[in-house]
Amino acid sequence: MSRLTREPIDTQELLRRVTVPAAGAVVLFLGTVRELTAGRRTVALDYEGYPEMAERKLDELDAEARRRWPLCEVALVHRLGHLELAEASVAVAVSSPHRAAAFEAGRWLIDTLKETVPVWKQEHWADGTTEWVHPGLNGDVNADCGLRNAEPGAGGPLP
Amino acid sequence: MSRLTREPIDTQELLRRVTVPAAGAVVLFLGTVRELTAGRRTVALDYEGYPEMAERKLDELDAEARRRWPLCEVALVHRLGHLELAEASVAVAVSSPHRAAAFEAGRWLIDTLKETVPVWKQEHWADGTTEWVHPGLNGDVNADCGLRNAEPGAGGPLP
Amino acid sequence: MIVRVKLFAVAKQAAGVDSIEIEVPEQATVADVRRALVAAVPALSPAAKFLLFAVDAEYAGDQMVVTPKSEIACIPPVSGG
Amino acid sequence: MIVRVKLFAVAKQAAGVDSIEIEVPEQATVADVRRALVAAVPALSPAAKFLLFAVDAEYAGDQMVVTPKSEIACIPPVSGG
Repeated sequence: MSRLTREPIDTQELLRRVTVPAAGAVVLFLGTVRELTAGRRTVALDYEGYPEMAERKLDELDAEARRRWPLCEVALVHRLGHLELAEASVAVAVSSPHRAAAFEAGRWLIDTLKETVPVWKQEHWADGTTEWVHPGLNGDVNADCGLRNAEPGAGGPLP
Repeated sequence: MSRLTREPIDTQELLRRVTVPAAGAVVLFLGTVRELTAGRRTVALDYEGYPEMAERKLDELDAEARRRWPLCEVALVHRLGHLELAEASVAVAVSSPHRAAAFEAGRWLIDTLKETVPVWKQEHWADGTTEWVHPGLNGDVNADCGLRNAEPGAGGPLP
Repeated sequence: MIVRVKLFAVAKQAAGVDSIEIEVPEQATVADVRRALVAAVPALSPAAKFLLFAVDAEYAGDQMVVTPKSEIACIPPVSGG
Repeated sequence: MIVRVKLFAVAKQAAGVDSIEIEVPEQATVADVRRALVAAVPALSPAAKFLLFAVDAEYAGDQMVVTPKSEIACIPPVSGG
């Protein structure tokens, strides 16, 4: 089961879904909105996605994890929209007869999700600025593009 | 926070407890009652503990995990008493700024808990027999002691 | 021919729109789409080499040929999770 | 002297009681307690080398000396989790 949602992630529903009699181990990972990143303070995040592709990618991750490990159930949810501090942006829930597979699959799923699923976060810093986060690209391109310190909703420089 | 309980484990309360603004990653592990073990079918488990010592050991695990990893919060709960299939016997919840520490600490906590905390499980097999599980000792000593296939509540052979 | 490219995150912000129509040669590849996009949105040029593209909701290599019916999306480095 | 030993799981099942009083020498060690327990509950003898002991709710080595006031517990291999 994988999906995108704009509502708070219902962790109880995910745990119910993966907790089955064939399983002896359940691992739930939540990515949550952290206040401090490299010393800067976040007040909120916005997540944007490319929904058709993101859901397809989540389905592919689910299938690949089941190929790699003896899993009972897998549930992947990514939230989009505006999130406050400590809210969960992503949930990975897996169950397996034994815990080694559940931990390994959970770790692989979140690592791979973060590399491949077309979802982006925008930091709302405490200083009032916002910034789209693009690993490998921030700190140079955003600045070069004049996009750092953009006001929320403002477009960057147009041609 | 660590404790023993005879009630169903409240996973929502544990998640609320560890989900804090300093964290970016939450890992929850649940050990659940699995139906099949080495081809034998379980219908239920009973857990017994040495409460004073078990709670002390859980507190020690919490403290040691915080020494080893940069954790925000740790919550450890072990349930005692009678558990049906798919119920959770143990919960390990940890939060950390980053996911590597959360996964590693969660794995270490459950692995070490299973080795050191004085709690024991009794299998209720589908064939009507019961058996205390003692790693390294089952399959030889239980049989030798005439304790395998004991009826529930019955004492073993007395001197 | 004209193709439409969906834009997200910094690319959407740079362009000020969530999709853009650009002119590319017949039999254009993803590489041609990248060049045309950056020509249309010069603010993206420092990011050009980091921009991936998806065709019909799947990552596509630079050599993939697109058509006016392709669903093309510009995928800057992802940051979900 | 008489010491009381808490019993759990297979040890409790073998003895039929959840704690047992056993006679050990003055200045007895955990090793002496193990011997006396197995003598009192012969069904436990195949398990003897697997039985750990706790004194005052902490794992105790074979050389630890116990007193009649010690809270002693027999800890068969644990299986929580």
